[in-house]
Amino acid sequence: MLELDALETRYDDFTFGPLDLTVEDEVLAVLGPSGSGKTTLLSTVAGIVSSAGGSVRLDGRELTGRPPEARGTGVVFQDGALFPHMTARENLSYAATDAGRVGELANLLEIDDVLGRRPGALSGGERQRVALARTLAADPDALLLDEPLSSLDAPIRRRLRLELHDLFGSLDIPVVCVTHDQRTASALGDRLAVLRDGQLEQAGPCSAVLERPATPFVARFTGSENVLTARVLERTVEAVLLGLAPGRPLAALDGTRVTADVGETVTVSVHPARFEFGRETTAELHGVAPLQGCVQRLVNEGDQYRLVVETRPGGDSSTAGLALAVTAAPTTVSRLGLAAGEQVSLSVDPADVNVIG
Amino acid sequence: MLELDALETRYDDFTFGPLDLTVEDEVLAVLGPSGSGKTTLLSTVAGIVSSAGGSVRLDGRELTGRPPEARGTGVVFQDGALFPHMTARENLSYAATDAGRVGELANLLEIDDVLGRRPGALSGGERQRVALARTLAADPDALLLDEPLSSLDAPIRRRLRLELHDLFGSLDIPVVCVTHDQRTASALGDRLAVLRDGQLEQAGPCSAVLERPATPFVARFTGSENVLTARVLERTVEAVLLGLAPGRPLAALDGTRVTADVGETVTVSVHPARFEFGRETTAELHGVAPLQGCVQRLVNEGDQYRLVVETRPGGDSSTAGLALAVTAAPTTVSRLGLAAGEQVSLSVDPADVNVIG
Amino acid sequence: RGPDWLAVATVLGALLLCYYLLPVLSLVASQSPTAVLARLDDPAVVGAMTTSVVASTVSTLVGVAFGLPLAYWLARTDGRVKTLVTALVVLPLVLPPIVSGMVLLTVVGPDTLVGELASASGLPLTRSIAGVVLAQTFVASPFVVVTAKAAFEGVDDRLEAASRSLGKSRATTVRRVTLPLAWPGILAGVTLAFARAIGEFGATIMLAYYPRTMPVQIWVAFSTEGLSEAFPVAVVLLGVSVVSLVVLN
Amino acid sequence: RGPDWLAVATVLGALLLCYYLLPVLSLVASQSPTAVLARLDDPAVVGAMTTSVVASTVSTLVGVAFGLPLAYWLARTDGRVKTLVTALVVLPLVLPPIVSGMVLLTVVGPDTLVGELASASGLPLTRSIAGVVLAQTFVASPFVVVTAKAAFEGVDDRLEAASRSLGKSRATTVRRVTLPLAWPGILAGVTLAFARAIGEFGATIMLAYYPRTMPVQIWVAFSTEGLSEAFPVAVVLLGVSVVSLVVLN
Repeated sequence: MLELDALETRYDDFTFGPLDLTVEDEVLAVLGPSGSGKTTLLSTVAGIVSSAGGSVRLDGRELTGRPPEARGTGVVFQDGALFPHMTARENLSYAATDAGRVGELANLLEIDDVLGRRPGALSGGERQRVALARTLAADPDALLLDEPLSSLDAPIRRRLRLELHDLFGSLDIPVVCVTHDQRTASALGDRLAVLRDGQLEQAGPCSAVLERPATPFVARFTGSENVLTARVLERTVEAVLLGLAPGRPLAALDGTRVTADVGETVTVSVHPARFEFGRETTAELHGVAPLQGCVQRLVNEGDQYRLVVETRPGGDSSTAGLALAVTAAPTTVSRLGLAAGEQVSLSVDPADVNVIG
Repeated sequence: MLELDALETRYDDFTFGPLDLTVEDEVLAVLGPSGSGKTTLLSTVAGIVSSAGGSVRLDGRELTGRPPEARGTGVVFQDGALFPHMTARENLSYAATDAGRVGELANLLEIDDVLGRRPGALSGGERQRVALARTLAADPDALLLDEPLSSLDAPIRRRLRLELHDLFGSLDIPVVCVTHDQRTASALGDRLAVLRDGQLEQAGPCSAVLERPATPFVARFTGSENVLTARVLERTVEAVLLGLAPGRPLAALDGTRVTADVGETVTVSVHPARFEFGRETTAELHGVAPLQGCVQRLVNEGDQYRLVVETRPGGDSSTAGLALAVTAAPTTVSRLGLAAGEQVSLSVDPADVNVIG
Repeated sequence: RGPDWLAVATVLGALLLCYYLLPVLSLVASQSPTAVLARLDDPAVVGAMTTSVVASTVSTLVGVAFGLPLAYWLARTDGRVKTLVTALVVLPLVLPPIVSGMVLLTVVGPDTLVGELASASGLPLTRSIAGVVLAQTFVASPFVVVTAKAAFEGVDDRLEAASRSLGKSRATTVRRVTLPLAWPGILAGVTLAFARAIGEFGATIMLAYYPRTMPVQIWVAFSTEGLSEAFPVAVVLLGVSVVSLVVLN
Repeated sequence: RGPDWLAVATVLGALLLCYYLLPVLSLVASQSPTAVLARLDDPAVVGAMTTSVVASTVSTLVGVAFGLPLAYWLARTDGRVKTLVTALVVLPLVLPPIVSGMVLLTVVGPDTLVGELASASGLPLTRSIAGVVLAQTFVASPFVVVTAKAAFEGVDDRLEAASRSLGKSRATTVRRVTLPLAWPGILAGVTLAFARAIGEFGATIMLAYYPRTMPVQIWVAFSTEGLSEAFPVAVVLLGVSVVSLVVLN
């Protein structure tokens, strides 16, 4: 178990933390934009930069103040940081506490064929595998990874993502994996922490953070692009009806999820992939009539279509339109024959409406 | 119109081309893995590296052999390549053929507020906007972009992708945009060219390349991960029935699309997003019974779920399983209650089966 | 566990630093300012000062004018030609100064073709300020070339490519992009070259014993009148070097 | 359009190259191998050769042993201390060699405390090979420090971080990661330092006129017997330097 307690690091123009975080023998994905302190977090835990305050404990051992070599924290650096004057095998042997593990790890990570090569002769994916094997060869008590997939081409990234998912599951140590890519974070992480400007913005189980972002920043950064101001239209003991304008309901939520009174507004977020499509239907779905809108743009992004749908919450053309970001699977687009300029009906499951507050 | 005619560039250990390509006043997205020669293509067209053979013509003018400054090819370099000793405004003024355009372009690209800053004080997104404005200030006859979005965080990338799409549409010059990201390529490109090891693997309208990849490499690189060997089960004048094993049909295609005879095999590809799901249904869809399979993995990637579905084409447990990569929208996963270990039925529209040959 | 290498290394490094520092402190401490100022009246000292400053300035300027183009070319070239030319530029740096003086004598000495032509036209190349400049340029200008080459190499060549694809010629690009960015490095090279020129002794004494530069004047005072007579001149030279270097930066 | 700057620059650079190349060609062409070989019997020349090679080797080794730790520390430090110490290291490089000799005399000269102690213990620091080594070390070792510092800075510090997070101590990391990667740069510095040491003239002549090094021997031959007598010794020195440098690399 890795415990960070009010951990803090200061640079000339940047303060990281104070940050509290506990990582069990699980994978914590740390997501944040560039400059949010992701690499600083890893460097501080590994002792590569010294902390300005707080403490780090690993399996109960106090690490604060110890040099990097006495911490047992294995780091996989961005782009590998392999020793360029050594072959892949020498890189592994250098790190190995037990020479017998070199072959075993080479097997596990499928790098047997490239062990004789220098890092300069390895592809990006091979470099990452060798770097990971090297770190594991030192038998670390915690594994820290800095953007392990960011420099890889898409097909290799997809494959390595699945492999890392399995590998991490088989390690019984805390794993912290830092990334700016939300897809990598959610694919690898058991839990997810979102950093912003050196501060922890939200942390929790992966699905909780993705489905219930606590701030507009987390919502936008994890892909829930539609951060909307909704109004409480009606309220009963069990349910509360939210709408984007009077008389235009968005969703009927469980009454416990919103405390605001009728007429007050709350901020909600909806992920673009969570809308259900219809063609000009007014039949109620999930208890309310669908939103009607016009497809302003329809961009093929290969594995999905990205739409901007303009709805007129006021119901007539005099009110300002509200642009919703919506994505649709290719099968949906072809089934409904969606195209720019056409009318669509959008429904959203109340469970997919996230109340920020 | 930009015309490349047998264009070739040689390095010590890399040969680019010979390559023929014509770009009208449209956006050509060039997609390829790292090392495939994408940047070499731009550098050769812009005259930054000299070609070993072939020719480049722009609007009929012969460019081959001319220095970069006499070509009229505006390049937006990866990460901007802004002059670090000049402010954003000075960068624009340096390039501007007409001083009046600086303000106009600053307005267009929404960088008015940062014009007084040096590149070091700009965010990644601002740097790209300034770099683009600087290139446009020189009033180029063709626009070449090298990975314009690759170093940006996801929310900014999504936004700039839509803005670039509109901006490129308003320019009446050839635009070549090089990227390793298939989503950026398909969102920006009118046409798409795929490079591999310095050679053109496939080129054509964006949707044609995405939906009808001509080689297994293009299929995998553009996301059609399922490259399968299918067998011709039956054949009539109008239709041909493809299957993964005797008696297990995959899809009934128009007879003109496959020339192979009954019993012969063809290579086909199916994009993971193109499967339609059912729960243990045997009802025919698109004319054939769905494939039955078991969900081996189910990974939440945030905006979609990634599944590995193992089908047993032989129908009994003695035959080897075939792992299909499948993606599903979150709404589909929750509607069907998909989970690892459960049985699903997969159907595919014959139009979504791509015959490679 | 072996010896504590970190401690050993620290002691070694600190000792070297002291070795650099002590003599300078000692020199400054041992000289009374009045004795130094008194020697500023001596016409021999004033003449040597003038010769040194003028010749060093000229040879540094020559090094910049001729050396920057060479440095830029080296920074933008590759392959065997680059290796050969770089070796040639480094040659005067590794050549013993006294040997440099002698090889220059074989080209511009009084008995050579060049030397005779120059003398006949009234501009003798030895025992003249021209000789001092020739000696200093040979020995000091490679510092400009080597340092400016590194500075030019440090300028991302994508910036030059960007400038040219914006329609600017190579000359404009160098003037407005490359030179401003390489400037700090070039200045360091100029500083080194000036310091080397004003301190030049071995080559100068071979090529131009007269007019005396300050290093030659120090040697003459030392060998004819002893250490105490040479000291004030040395402090003056030190002062002139430091002031010039501060002005340069 | 203005003048063709590209052509002007090319001419300037080429002229400077010729200025470096011509004297060397001239020297090699003007000397007959037999005259050079004949002087190899001269005991004065043999003695000077021995002194030069031994002293230069020792002072280069001293520079490496003491200079590498200092260079490493400088490469991994930041802020004002780094600036100050770097300035101190550069000082002997910009100090006129003759002034360097004088400042060393104020510390280790015969009339100083250090000098008297050393003489009393039978190891005089002036007019001895120890004096030559002291002079050469002061003047040449900064080349090791400056070049090795640049080489150490060129080693990505993430590689050191990686090594240490793999459980290796700082000493092991430096030995197995940093030094091997910085080696080419360090070797260049060692070469420069050796060349500077074997060619050292100004400081040596102040600190140790005897035992004569080759540059001093050349000066003596030149000033007492003229250019033609000094020439063969200069060629020998050139030969010794070139051979040593080739061996080093």
